[in-house]
Amino acid sequence: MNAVFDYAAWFASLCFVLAMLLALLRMFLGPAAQDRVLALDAFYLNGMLTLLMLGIRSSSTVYFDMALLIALFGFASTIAFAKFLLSGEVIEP
Amino acid sequence: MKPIADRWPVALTVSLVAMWLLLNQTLAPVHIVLGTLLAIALAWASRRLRPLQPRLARLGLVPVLLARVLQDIVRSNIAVARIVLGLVGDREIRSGFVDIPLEMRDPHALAVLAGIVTSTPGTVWVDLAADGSRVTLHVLDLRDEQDWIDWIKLRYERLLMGIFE
Amino acid sequence: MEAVYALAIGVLVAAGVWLLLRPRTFQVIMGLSLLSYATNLFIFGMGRLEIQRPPILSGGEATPALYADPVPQALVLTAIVIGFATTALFLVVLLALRGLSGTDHVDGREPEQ
Amino acid sequence: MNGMELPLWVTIPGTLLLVAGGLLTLIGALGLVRLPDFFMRMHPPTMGTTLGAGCVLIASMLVSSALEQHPVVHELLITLFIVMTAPVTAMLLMRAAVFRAQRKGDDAAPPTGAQAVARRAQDEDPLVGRPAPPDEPS
Amino acid sequence: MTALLDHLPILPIAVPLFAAAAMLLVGDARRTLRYSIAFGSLTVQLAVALVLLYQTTDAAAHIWPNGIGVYEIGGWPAPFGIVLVVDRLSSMMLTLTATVALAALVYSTAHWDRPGQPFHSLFQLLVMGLNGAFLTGDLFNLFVFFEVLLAASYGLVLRGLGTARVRMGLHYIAVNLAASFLFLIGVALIYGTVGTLNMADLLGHVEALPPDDRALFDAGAWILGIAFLVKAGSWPLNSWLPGAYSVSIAPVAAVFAVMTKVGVYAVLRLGTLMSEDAAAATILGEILYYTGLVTLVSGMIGMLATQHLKRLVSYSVIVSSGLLLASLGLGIEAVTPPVLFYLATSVLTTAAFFLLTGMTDRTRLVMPPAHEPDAQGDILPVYMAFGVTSPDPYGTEEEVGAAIPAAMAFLGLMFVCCVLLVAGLPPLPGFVAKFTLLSVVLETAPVVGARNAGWVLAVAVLATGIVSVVALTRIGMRLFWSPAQRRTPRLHVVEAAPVAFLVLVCLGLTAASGPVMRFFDATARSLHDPDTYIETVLGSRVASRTEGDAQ
Amino acid sequence: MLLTLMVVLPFLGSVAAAFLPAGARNTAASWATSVTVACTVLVLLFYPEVQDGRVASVRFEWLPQFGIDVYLRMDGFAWLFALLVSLMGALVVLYARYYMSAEDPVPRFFSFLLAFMGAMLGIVLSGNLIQLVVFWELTSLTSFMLIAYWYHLPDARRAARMAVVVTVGGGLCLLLGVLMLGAIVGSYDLDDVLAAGDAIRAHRWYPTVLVLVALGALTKSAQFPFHFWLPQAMTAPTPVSAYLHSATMVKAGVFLLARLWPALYGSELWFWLITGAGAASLLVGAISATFQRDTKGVLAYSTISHLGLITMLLGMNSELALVAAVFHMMNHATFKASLFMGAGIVQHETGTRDMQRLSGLAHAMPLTATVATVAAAAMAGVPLLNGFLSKEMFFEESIVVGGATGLVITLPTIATIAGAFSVAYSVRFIHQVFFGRPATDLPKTPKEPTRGMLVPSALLVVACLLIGILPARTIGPVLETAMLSILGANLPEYRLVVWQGFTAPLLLSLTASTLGLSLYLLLLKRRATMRPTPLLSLVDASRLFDVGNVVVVRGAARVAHFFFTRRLQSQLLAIVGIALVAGVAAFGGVGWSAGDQPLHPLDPLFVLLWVGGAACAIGAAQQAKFHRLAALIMLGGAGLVTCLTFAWFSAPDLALTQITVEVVSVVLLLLGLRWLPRRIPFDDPRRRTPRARARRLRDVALALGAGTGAAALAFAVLTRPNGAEIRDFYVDNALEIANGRNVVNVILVDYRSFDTFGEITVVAIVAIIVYALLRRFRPAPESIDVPRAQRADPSPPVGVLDDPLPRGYMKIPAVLVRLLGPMAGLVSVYFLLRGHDAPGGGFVGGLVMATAVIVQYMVGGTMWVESRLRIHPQLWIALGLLTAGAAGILAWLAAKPFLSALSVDLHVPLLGDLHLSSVLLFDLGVYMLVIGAVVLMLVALAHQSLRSPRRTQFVEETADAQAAEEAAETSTSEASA
Ligand code: NA
Ligand code: NA
Repeated sequence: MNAVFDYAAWFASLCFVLAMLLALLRMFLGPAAQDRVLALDAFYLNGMLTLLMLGIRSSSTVYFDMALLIALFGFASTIAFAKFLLSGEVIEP
Repeated sequence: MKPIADRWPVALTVSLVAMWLLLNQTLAPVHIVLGTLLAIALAWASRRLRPLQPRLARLGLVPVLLARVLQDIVRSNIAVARIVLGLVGDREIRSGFVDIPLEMRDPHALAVLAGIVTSTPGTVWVDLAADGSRVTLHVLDLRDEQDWIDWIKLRYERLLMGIFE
Repeated sequence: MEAVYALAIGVLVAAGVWLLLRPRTFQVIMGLSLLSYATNLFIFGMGRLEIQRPPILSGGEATPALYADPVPQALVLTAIVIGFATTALFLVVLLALRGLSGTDHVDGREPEQ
Repeated sequence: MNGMELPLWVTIPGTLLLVAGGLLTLIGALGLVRLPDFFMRMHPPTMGTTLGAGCVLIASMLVSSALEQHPVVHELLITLFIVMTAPVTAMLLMRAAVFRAQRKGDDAAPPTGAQAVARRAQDEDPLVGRPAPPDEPS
Repeated sequence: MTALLDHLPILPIAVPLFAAAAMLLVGDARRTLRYSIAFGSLTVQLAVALVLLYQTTDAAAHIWPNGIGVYEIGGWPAPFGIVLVVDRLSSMMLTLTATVALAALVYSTAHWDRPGQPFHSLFQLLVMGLNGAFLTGDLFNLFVFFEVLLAASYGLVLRGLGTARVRMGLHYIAVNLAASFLFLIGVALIYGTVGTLNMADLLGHVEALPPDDRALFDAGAWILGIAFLVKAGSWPLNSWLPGAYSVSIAPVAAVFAVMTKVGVYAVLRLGTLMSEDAAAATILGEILYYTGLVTLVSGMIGMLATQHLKRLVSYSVIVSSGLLLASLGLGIEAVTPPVLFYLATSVLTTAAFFLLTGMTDRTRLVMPPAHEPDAQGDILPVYMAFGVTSPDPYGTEEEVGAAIPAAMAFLGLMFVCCVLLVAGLPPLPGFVAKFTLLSVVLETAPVVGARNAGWVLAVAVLATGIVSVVALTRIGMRLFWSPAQRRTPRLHVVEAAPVAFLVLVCLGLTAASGPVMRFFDATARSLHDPDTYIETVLGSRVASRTEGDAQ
Repeated sequence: MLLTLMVVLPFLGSVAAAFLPAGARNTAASWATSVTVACTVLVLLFYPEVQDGRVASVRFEWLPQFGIDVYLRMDGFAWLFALLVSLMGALVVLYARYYMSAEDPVPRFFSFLLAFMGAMLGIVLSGNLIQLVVFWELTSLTSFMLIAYWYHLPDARRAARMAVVVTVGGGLCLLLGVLMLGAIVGSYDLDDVLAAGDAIRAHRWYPTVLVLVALGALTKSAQFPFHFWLPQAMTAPTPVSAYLHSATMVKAGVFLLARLWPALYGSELWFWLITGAGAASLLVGAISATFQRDTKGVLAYSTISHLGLITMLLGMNSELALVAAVFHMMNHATFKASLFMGAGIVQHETGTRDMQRLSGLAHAMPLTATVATVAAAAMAGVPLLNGFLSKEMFFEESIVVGGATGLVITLPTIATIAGAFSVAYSVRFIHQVFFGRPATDLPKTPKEPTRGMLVPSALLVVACLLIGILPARTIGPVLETAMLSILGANLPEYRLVVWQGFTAPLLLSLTASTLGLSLYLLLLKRRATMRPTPLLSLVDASRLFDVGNVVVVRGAARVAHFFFTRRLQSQLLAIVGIALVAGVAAFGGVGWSAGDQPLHPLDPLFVLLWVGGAACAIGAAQQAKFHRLAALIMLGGAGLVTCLTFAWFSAPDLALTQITVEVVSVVLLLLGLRWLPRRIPFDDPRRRTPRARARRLRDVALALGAGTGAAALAFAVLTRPNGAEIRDFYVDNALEIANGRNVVNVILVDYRSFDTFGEITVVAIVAIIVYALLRRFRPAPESIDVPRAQRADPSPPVGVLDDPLPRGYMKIPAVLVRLLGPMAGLVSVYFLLRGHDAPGGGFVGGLVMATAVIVQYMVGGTMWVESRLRIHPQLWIALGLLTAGAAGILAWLAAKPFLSALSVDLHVPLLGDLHLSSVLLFDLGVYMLVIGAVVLMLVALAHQSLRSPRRTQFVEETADAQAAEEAAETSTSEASA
């Protein structure tokens, strides 16, 4: 059964990596800046999931912290970009 | 004398202690003490950034809310997946903005609502009117505006107004 | 894996060097950022690649060969931090140059040609 | 992996959750690429954020609990943070998109509600339309 | 007391660090306090450096038998922990640094350290970086201290702002960032091949490498060497130097005179510790020699070409670097003492000269700003939250010290002294340095004469003298003797005294050439005897390793 | 000891004179007189000690390793010259006291004059060649200061510079020559060198040494072709001309040749080189002197000529010629100094030196005329005057040596022609100045000078007479003492008598006199004496010098552009290119090869990951020019992939740090982008030129080369086994000794905590700089306004101070992010505390905390946040540094080295065991510092939007900036010439 689980884990990882690539495609295609930012956000999220999968696949808990950090602050760069697009600066007076 | 929740963010402090224990995956006394100290310190340090405290009236409704949200998330995930994969037959997908009038004013309740709307694939929170009287959503598969207004008002607004205020 | 890793470094270095040689300050700072990724990967690679062997001791007794080489990791940490700091500094200086010289050319003036 | 045999109560639901989570996320990413306009593209990645991530987190909890021999639930924190931060991202991106779309003329903006938002914005604005922020790549 | 003596080697790093941190806590207004801290810190450093210098001499053989002191930071022995190594070379560099820094610090109080800019903190941290670079016995730690001193120097170059400074500052930063990448890659390769970072530990491992691994190590060493050459101002990696040094304010440029020597120091230090292979040494020597020679020539050409005194002094820094590198490249061991003497002199000289330029710059007539500063540009950011009340970081102009009479005469005298120093003319020690160098080169010329390298170098050294005279008389005459467009500046004792002090130190060097040269002889012997260094630093480890090999 | 005093006294006098007030003319003169007289007396006292070839000496150890002591050595020859220098000094000082005008800063004059005298005595008394060169260069320098004494005159400045460049250059050649002599002989001591003449002549370096020494001597003695500086130097005050440029300094060259004569003479090269240069100078000087308008010009060229005569004699490889040379050195010094003084008197009293205007001065100043006439007669070689004697010896030697070297005709002819011209210019000098109709249009009415000016000149003339009439009684013994000290046993027989009978030399002398007189009369008749020198004026060496100077400077400026680029791109290109070459060169011997370590099996996921990563890197490179935001986004992508790679290969700490740094960097760059006005993509025609394309192609090639190189290096290492011993040590001891499970963290805070210490210092430094820079930051005018997007918004999203929440669209984000704040804080502490055992640590913790603060700014705006949250980032930085430092010093208490870990295990009831360690304190310092630094940088940038007018600036500041501006520009035009 472990083997099946391993395959499933590998498959999920593949899905996330492919999802990253798709996000990247959107990042390259644009066309608008917000598309790219959205793509980066998706890229980060999928990166986080890939990290979690590394943790699951290696039966290690050390990857949890990285995922936690991405979950906590992955949005910071996204909203910085969004604010830049929206009001021309990241931090208003 | 105001209730203590107005003077000290009790809920936040408790959640922080819980978070600390969760982070460290322990119930050791050292960590309970340390977590409490940290929680108090952080709540104190951030008190001026959070002048408004949520008033949690009926926490018993929270499980109901969670169940509804979970249900909606699963359902809309499937719906959006179908749309993305083109499994919707010949129907043309019409997306658009919906204005939803609101009675709820508590910012924390609104924040929770925003979380729910965002977490549900197919809907995105766009804007809240300056006076808080209505919220604009963007809906991926907009068939009938009234459905969405009902969805918010009946399924969540009332429940949230019960939990907060 | 090693080849992919080395190629990754190569691509980052190539892109970084290309940007480093560009005339616009923003290009240079991007180049420096890419080069710092590349350098960090390079230093890290000097400990060789180990999969699923983070240098975090589990049991009481430690067998060094079972863990990834921690030294390059420590060096990279220092390098990341210093790289971040210098990027910040370079950013502010390039902003100051833009403000003072009116151009974002690295030489503070547009090349005459 | 790691030579340790996971119990069935982990592997069976774990397998299902991982496959489901992976597929959902992948479909979400596909939507990001396939859907025709930005506003529509905002929606599918949420699949990965919510159910996709949820599945993986539950699977992770199962595996960790099995490994550590006691219930491990700290993955809940990740869920908490995602739920708290996703609305912020979405709101700001949407807002940015609406105004940028509006400034370009309404050709890219979606049919119905967008006008309402745009109208309201114009009512509030002394100036018609939003001028460009300093750096504005397309 | 004895306990503190044990910790002496760390003080040149710890003292400026604490001073800098303490000064960050002191507000802008409390200038005297900040100055006292800075002054106290440098005085202590000078004292410590002198004590360390003494401890490395044969007179103090009971303290460190080989003249080499090792301080194991964190209590971890080499090669595992980072060790500080005090030997004659490093203690000499420490002394030079402290001397120059003290002079520059006193000088800076005249009006260069106005509040609002963290001048004193950065200054202390720059000195800390220099001291650390001279003391550390670990390759990566050397990188860290390079970064410390460079980071501080970035801030100090930019001090005063203005378009020119920012432009040159940007170039300076960009070039050094690129060099830092090379440094990292070099160190990484070295670790990747020999598996150690301790300088003393390198040689043993290098010799054990198979040839193709050795090539990898060499690649690392070469790339590392390029990073050093950038710092040393070697052509063609030195285009940043004249710009960056000449836009820096005088006291900063003076300390930068030491900074350039860090690159030379690193070459000197690591040259003998990386390889005992004669063939490799020859190649290294030839590269150093030719690089140095071209650098020397480029510096001379720069000196001839420029009309600006500070720029000229910057080119003379390049000349001295070139001379040092070329001499080291000759591969004659006997040349090391004169080279060290030259190094010391040229540091003091250049520092004095840079300080002098700060005063001569003021002999020009200053035009008031031609136009009103534009309204937009003069809107400054406010930092209420940081406890800063005034938006203007420059306080009111406040004269420090008393003005000295006969300002022009003093400037003229000091200028002449500096010219003599730079040109290597008697009676100042530039001459001693040059003739001892040439003396050694010529004595060994029959031996190494096959390449004519010694001759070429001798001619080049003499050429620097005449070029300096040609270039400096031109500028000096315009500066002091052109009747129009000059004003007599108000000089303050705190500005004049440091220059005079450095010149006097130089005179002292001439007078004490004999003992000084004896010290450098010992330094050179110790440098060319890496085995003693290695044994002292690694201590019992060497013994245990050889035992292990035997098994 | 007295010998030392002899040299030191003038220098002490010089320093003392320098401190006299500018107006203290008499004091300075008296002081200088006493010093010079004292020196003279000292010299005289030494005569008994140098007789009969004895040598007085004193030696101080100086640089024994290089065989150099301070060694003063006085023999007869040195004594003679010392007497010349000090006595002449005394006379000139006396003269100068009256000559110098009251407006001149006289103390400075005497100060330099005394310093010169000291240096000259130093040359004369040096027993060590290096020491001789030291004093040699000192005379050049003091001469420079004296020539430029009236530095307001452009000619004086130019002349001074010319003189110093020529003589210092010569001095450097001499230094090299002397060094080679030292290398040949094995000693720089004069005694050893003089004794090693045969060895020197036999050495293969001999020709080089000879040329170098000759260059030194000939430049100093203004010999052809380096003679041009001397006439220019006549802009100096006349006492200087009399003293330096006739009596002493120019004699240093010939002194040196005589001094080293035993060591160097005797070869054909010596003859041709020295005699040749001397003969050329003799003729050129004599001819030119005849055609000068300037009185001092005549004297200057005649000096060149007479020094040429001496040089010729020195080159003749004959002992008698050497005697004649030394004799003539003395004679020339006496009459020429007297003549200079006379010329100075004339200038002083009439206000001009122009011989066309001067005439008939004998009426107004008969005494002066008499003295000058006698001196000129000595110069012309009239019998009963000293000049006659040495000239006769010269004629004789020219015949003898001419016969010996096959120049039977040539040498005597040269001597005769020169003699003729010498007579001509001497006669002309006296005739045109003192005789004829008294001039009427002179600037001043001529009268006899004060006695003080005339006496020195007259005394010298008396000496001329005494020597001329009674040579054997006066100069005889002294000369013999001197010659004995040079030649020793080789001293030839010679007689100093006025009448030697009708000899060939006398014949030549008569011929020369006749020719000279006829020549002068001819020239006078044709009014040709005021014309430029025939032929010789066509080649104006001083003009050539000027032209050469300009050419050198201009050329240097042009070449400097090749050596030093002003473009950053070229510099970076050089660095990258050289690094690439170095990297490749290292494999020159053995070639590159991969190792044989087994590879990890390829994971397709990793490949896919890096397909994305590479795309991001390339995309960022491509977009960075015009689409900065896109480039930044792609950079973020590449960063995340890098972070995942760290995670993939077992480096969780790196991944954690990378991800937090990534977030902060993006925010930072975006904050900066606000102030970088947008670049509008346009089709720049410059980009399409072939040159631009070639440049891009080159950069692409270099980039690919660098990339390939880096990849190859990395691959080569990755495929080799890791034999690092220190890794084993680190892992082995982590748990037991260092009490940590996370070895990376143990390295960072314990094993190699010193690196971390330096690293946080760098962060602190950068933060301080960024803050300081931003306080004075002037943004680009285009971006100074509030972004238009905000201006258009009537309800600002943030920034209403009294509102608990923003009113606009930031309301709900603010609620969420502010709730997130304390949670993030908790996470940051979590990472801080667990670092030692699991991924994390102070740095990551600090970054998390800083990010938590920054996101508050993002949703709340600067004003709102700061009205409620006082952060003092500098305080955090300082405390962080101090805490980390304190953690280091703590170890001293336990008598352990800096940064040693100290730990305490506490048992607290209820809580259990607590492990407290200084390592945690250190990490706490890191934590605080990182918070402070990152917040400081980001918030300082954010504050740029919040601006207020500043106060006016200061002139000093402008001056300073102006200085920097000038320093940055190299003007290529040459101002001098
Ligand atoms: Na949603
Ligand atoms: Na020098």
